[in-house]
Amino acid sequence: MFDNVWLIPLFPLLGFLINGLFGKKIKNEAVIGGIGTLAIFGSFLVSCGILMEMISRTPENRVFEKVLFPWIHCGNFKADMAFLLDPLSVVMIMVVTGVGSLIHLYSIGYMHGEEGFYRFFSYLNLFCMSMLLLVLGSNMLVMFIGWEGVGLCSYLLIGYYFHKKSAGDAAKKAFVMNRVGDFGFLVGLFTLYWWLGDNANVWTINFMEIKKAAHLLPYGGVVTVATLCFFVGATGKSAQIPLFTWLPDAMEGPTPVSALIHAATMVTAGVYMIGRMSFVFIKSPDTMMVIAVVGAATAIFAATIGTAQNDIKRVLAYSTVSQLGFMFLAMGTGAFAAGIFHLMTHAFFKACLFLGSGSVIHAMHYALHHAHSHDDAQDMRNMGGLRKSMPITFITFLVSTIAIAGIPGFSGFFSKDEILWQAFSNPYHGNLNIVLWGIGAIAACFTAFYMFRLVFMTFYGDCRINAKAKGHLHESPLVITIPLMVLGFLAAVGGYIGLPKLIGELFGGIPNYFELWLEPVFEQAQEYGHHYAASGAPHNAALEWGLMGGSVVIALVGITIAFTMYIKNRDLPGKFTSTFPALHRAVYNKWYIDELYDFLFVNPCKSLGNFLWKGFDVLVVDGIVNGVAAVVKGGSGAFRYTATGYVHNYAFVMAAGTVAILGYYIFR
Amino acid sequence: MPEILFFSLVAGVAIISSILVVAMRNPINCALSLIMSFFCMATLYVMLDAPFMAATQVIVYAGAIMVLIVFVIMLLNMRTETSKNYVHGVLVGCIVAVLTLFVISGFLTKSPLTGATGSMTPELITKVGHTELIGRAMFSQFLLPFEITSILLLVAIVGSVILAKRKL
Amino acid sequence: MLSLHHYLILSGILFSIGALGVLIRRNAIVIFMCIELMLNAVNLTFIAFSRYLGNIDGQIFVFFVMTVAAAEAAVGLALMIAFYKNRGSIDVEDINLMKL
Amino acid sequence: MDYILSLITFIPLAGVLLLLVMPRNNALLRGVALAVSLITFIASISLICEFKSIADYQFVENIPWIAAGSFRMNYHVGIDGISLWLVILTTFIMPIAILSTWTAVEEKVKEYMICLLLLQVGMLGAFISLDLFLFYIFWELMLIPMYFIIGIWGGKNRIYAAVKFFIYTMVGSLLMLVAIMYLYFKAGAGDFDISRFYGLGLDPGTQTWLFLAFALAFAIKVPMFPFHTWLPDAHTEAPTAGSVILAAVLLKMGTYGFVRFAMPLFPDATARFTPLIATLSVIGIVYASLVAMMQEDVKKLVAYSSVAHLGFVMIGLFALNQQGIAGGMLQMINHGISTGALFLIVGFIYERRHTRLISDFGGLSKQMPIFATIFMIVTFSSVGLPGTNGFVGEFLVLLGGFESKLRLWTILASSGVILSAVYMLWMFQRVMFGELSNPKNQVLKDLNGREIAIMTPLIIMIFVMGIYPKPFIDKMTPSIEKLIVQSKQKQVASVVLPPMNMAIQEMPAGHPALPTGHPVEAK
Repeated sequence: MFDNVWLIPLFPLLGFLINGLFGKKIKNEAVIGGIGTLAIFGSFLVSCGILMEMISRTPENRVFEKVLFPWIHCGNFKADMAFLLDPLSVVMIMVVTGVGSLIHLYSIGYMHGEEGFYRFFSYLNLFCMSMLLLVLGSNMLVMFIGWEGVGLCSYLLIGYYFHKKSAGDAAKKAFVMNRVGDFGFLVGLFTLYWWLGDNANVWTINFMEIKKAAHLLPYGGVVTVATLCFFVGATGKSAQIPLFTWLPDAMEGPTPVSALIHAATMVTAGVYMIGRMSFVFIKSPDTMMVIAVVGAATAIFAATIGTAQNDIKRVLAYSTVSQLGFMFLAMGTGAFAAGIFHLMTHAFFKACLFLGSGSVIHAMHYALHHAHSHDDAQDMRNMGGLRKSMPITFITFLVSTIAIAGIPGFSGFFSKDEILWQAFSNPYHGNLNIVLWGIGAIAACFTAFYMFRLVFMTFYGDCRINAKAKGHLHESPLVITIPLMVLGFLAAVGGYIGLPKLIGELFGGIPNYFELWLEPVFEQAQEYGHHYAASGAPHNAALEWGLMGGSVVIALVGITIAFTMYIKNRDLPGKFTSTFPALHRAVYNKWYIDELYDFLFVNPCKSLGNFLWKGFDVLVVDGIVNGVAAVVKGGSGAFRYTATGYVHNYAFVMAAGTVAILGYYIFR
Repeated sequence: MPEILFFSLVAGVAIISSILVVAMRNPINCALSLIMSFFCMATLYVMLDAPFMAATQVIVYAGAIMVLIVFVIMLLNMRTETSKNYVHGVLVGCIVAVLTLFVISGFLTKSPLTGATGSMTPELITKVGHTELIGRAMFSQFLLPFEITSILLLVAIVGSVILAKRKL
Repeated sequence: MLSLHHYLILSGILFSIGALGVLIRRNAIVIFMCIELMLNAVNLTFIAFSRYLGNIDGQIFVFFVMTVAAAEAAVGLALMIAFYKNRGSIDVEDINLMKL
Repeated sequence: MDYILSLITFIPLAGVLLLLVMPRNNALLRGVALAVSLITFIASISLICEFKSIADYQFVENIPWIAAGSFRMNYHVGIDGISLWLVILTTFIMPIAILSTWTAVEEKVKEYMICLLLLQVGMLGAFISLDLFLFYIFWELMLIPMYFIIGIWGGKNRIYAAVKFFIYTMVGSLLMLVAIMYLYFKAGAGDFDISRFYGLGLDPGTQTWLFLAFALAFAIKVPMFPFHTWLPDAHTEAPTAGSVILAAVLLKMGTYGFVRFAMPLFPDATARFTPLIATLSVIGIVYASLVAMMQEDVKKLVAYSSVAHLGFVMIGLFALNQQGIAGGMLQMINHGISTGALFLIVGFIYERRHTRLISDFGGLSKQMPIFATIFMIVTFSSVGLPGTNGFVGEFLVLLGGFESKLRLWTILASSGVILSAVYMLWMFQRVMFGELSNPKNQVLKDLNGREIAIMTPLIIMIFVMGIYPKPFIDKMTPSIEKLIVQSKQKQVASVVLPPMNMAIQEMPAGHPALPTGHPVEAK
C-alpha cells in the first residue's frame, strides 16, 4: 500500500484536470461535483489503506520514502519528486483528505447554481493536491511546491468572486503576504543547506537525511537564523503576527474555501512544517522562545479582535488565527505532539463551525434574496433565533463551539488543555512559562466568550432578520448537513484518541494513543531538547489536575460573560461600548493593523516606486542618456550647415577641391 | 600663317559663343550660342584631319542633342530669367574658373605632352579615308566597347521613357 | 606653325567657361548645356592629341563620349521634365531634397 | 549531419532570398516565413537528439574564411551545453513570433518577414560562433533588422525608441570590437578562435580594461541597471513579434556574452568585478520591481520586469558555481518563454483595444475566460511559482548565489520574489478582476484559434520545464563545469601558487612563434 502513495495527490490532480479542462462543457453540476468529490474521496481511501498498513507495522518500520522521478539535480544539489510517509504525514493526509472530502461534498450543495461551478471544484481539487504535496513531500522543495501551490489556490479561491474588488484585493493580499513568508522559507532553506554542506559536507534538503545529520548542527547560531527564517515562512502561511492580516480578509472567498483552506488545512501548514523539522527547531532555544511568544501573542491578540466583530465569518477567522497561535505556542514549548493534536481537533471543530456558518449564510442569503432585502447575510446583527429553523446546523454548531471553548469531554478540551499544561510545565523557557500559560489561559477565556457570543447572537434570542425574509428561513439540504453531522461528531469525540495521561490513568491506564503514535517522529527532537533543558517535565499530578480545573473554570467564565451580555442583559454590550469608546473602536478596527501596514510598507513602497520611476528613471538615468544625445546633436548641428542640399554648393566645393588637389600636385 | 589666322578666328568665335552660353539670360539664346560653339568645334576637327568626327559632331551634337534641348526648353515654356533667378556666386565661380584655367595652363607647361604614338599620319588619312580608319578600329579593336555602348543607349532610352512617362 | 598647344589652350579656356557656367547658373538646362560644353572641350583635347600622336584611339574615345553625352541628354532631360512637372521649376535651388 | 549547424543558421537566410523574389501576396508571404521558421525549428530538434552530454563543442565546423597573411578569420561554429538551449529557444520562439503579428502587421509584410528571418540568422549565428570575429559580425547583424522592426512597424514614438536602441547597443559593441582587436594582437598572429584566447593569461590590469569593454557591451544588452532605459522604450514601441524576440532572445545575447566571453576570458577581472556586478544586479532587481509596480502601461511593466528577471540571471552567473550558472541559464530560457508569452498576451489585448493602459481594462476575466486562464498561468510562471519553469531557475540561482560569496546580495535579491508577486498580481488584478465596467471591454472576444495555438507550446514548455527540468540541466552540466574551471583557474593560480602565475604570463611571448600551434580541427 505504501508504494501507492503517489495515488493520493494524483486523484485530485486528475479531478482538477478533468474539471478544469472539460468542466465548462460538462455543465451538469452533479457530474462536476461528483468528479471533484470522488477524486478526493479516492485519496481518502488510499490514505486509510496506508494508515491501516502503518498501524500494522512496528514503530521502527513506519518511515517510507517513495521517489517518483528526479526533479532538480544540479551539482551537489538534489531534489527528487519524492513522498515521505511517516506517522506525522499520515495524520496530515488523513485530516486533509478526510475533512477535504466532507467539504467537497458540502460544496456541491453550497455552490449550487453559482457561476463557474466547475472552476470552483477544479480549484478545490488543485488545492487538495498542493496540500497533499506539502504534507507528503520528502524534501523541502517538494514541500515548497505544495507550500506555494496552496498559496496559489488560496489566491484563486479567495478571488473566486473576482468581479468584487474586495475579493481581488484580499486574494492579492493573501498571496503577497504568503510570498513574504515564502521568502523566509527560501532563505531558511538556503541557510540550512549551505551550512550543512559547507561545514559537514552533507548536501541535502531531504528531511530524513537532515534528520540523520541533525547531530552535526550546533545549538543556536546558524540554526537560529535558519529556523527563524523558516518561522517567518510559517507566520506567513499560518497567519501569525506579524503576517496575519490576510486571513480575515480571505473570508471574501466562498465559505467552503474558508473551511477547507483557512481553517482546517492550509493555515496549519506552518505548524506542520515546524513539526516536520522539529529536530532542527529544537536546536535553537531562541527560536523556540520566539515561536512560543509569537504564538501566545497571536492567540490573545486575535482573540481580542474576535470579540468585537459582527461578521460571522470574520469572528471565525480571528478565532482561527487565535487557535493557530495556540498551536504555535505548543510547538514553541516543545509540545510538538500536542500542537499536531490541536491541529487535528481544530480541523474538525473549526471546519464544522465554518461549514455551519456557511449553512447559516446560505439560508440567510436565500431568505433575504426572496425577501428582496439587501441586508448583509453575514452580519450577526441580522440573525438571531435561528436554532428553531435550522436545528441540525444549530446542534452541530453548538457541539463544535463547546469543543473549541474547551469544555471537558469534547475534543478541544483535550488538545487545548494539553497545550496549556505544556506551556506551564515545559523545561525550555524557565520563568517565561507562567506568562505563556497566563496568556494562553486568558486567550482561552476570550475564545469561550466570543464563540458563545457568536452562538447566542446567531441562534438564540429574537429573530432580528428582516420580517419578510423570516418565512423563507429553512434548514439546509442533506448534502450540506451530512458533512456537518460527521464533523460535529468528530469534534465531539475526536479528542479521545489523545486522552491526557492523567485521565487515562483513571480509566485503567489508557495511553495517549496520539502521542504514542507520533513519538518516533519527535523522539529525536526531545532528545536534543534535553541537552540544554532539564530533562523531563516536573510531573506533579495535583498541579496538573489543578490547572485542568482552572482552564475549565476559565472557559466557563467566558461562557458566562457571553451569556450575561448577550442573553440575559442585552444592554451590557452597548454600555460597555459607550464606557470605553476608544478601546471598542480600536478592537473593532482590528487594532488598526491594516492601516499601520499601509502606512509602514505599502504606501512607502508605492511612493518609492513612483519616485524611482518618474524621478529617477526618467529624469536621471534617461536624462543622462538623452543629455548625451542632445550634446552630440548640438555639436553636429554646427556641421549640418555645410550640407545645405543645394547642388551648386556641392559643385563649388567639388570644383574647388579638384582644383586645389590638382594644383598641389602640379605646382608643388 | 593662314592656318593660325583661321584657327584664331575659329577659336575666337568658339570662345565668344561659349561665353554667351554662360551669359545669356534666355535659355534659347544659350542653346543657339552653344550650337555656334559646336560648329566651331567641328571646324577645328576638320583642321585636325578628322572629318568624320566633325560630321558626327554636327549631326549628333549640333543636330540631335541640341534639338532635344531646344525642344525641352520650348516644352517647358521657359522665359527670360529675371536677374534674381539668373546667376549666383559669380565671384566665387569666376575665381574657381580662373583657377581651373591656371591649373590647366600649369599642366600644359609642365607636362611633356607625350603619349602612345600610332601610325595614323595625315597621308594615311588622305589615302585610306578617315571614315574607313575609324570604322576599322571601331569594329575590330573596339568591338566590345562599341556593343556595350549600344546597351548604354538602350538603357538610356528605357530610362528616359520611364522617367518622362510616369507622371504623364 | 599651329601646334598642339594651341588646341590645348583653347580647350582649357572652353572647359573653364563651361565650368563657370555650371557653377554660376541656376537654370538646370543651361547647366546641362554648360556640361556639354565641357565635354566638347575634352573632346577637342582628345582629337588634338590623336592627331599629333598619330593614334586613332583618341578619336574612338570621342565617339564614346558622344554616345554618353547623347544618353545623358536623353535621361537628364527626361529627369528635368519629370521634376518640372512636380515642382513647376527647374531651378537647381529648388532641388534640395532627396524625396519629392 | 556534419553541417547541421550551418543548415539551421542559414535556412532562414534561404527563406529571405525566397521572400525577396516572391510576389506581394501577404498571405503567401506570411505562410512562407512561417514555414521557413518551422523547418528551422524542426531541424534544430535534431540537435537535442544528437547532442551528447559532454563538455566539448559539438557539431563543429571550422572552415578558413578570410585570410590576410597571418590575419585569419575562420567560419568556426559549434555548440556546447550552454548554447544548445539558446539555439533551441531561438528557433522555438521564431514561429511563435511570426504567428503573433499575423494580422497586426498589414503594411510592408514582405520586408517585415525578411527582417524577422534575417534577425533569426543573426541570433543563431551569434550563439554558435566560436570565432570572435564571426561572433562580432553576427552580433552586429542582429541589430539592423531589429532597428527596422522597431522603426518601421513600431508604435507612435518608434523612431526615438529605434534610434535609442541602436545607438545604445552600438556604443557597447564598438568598445567590444576594440577589445577584440586588442585581445587579438595580444595573442599574436593567428585566427580569432576563442579557445586560443581562453588560456592567454593576461595580466590583471589588462584584463580589467578588456573586461570592462566586453562587460559594457553585454551589460547594455542584458540590460543591467544603469543601462536599462532603452529597454522599456524599445519594448513599448516594437510590434508584438519584436518585443517577443527582443525579450526572449536578444536580451540573452548579453548574458550569453558574459558566460561565453567575458567570464572565461578574463578570470581575474571577473573575480574583481563580481561584487560590482552583483550589486548592480540587486539594485536592478529591486529597482526595476519597484518601478514596474507603478507603471500604467502593461507593456512597460513587463519590460521592467524583464530587467528584474535578468538581474537574477546575472546573480546566478556570477555566483560561479554549478547551481548558480545552471539556474542562470535556465532562467534565461524561462524568461524567454514567460516574458515572451507576456508580451504576446499584451499584444492580444492591444490588438483588440488599441490601448495598453491598465486603467482602461478591468474585469476581463468574465469576458475572456480562456485568455484569463492563459494569462494567469503565464503570470505565475513569471512570478516563479513552483511547478512552473520560473521557479526552477530562480531557485537554483538563489541557491547558487547563497552558496557562493554573494550570500548577502542573494538575500537582498530574494526580496525580488516578493516584489515580483506584488507587481505582477496587482497588474493582473487590475486588468482581469473587478467589474467589467468599460463598455468597450464588454464586447471583447476571447482568444481565437491562432492565438491559442501560439500560446499552447509556451504553456506546455512552462510546465515541462517546471516539472521535469532534468534533461535541460543534464545537457548543460558538463559545459558549465568546464566554464567554472576556466573562469576560476587563474584565481586559484594567482592565490595559491604565485610562482605559477609568472610562468603563465611568459607564455604569450612564445606564442607567436607557434602560429600553426592550433591545428584546424579535422572534421
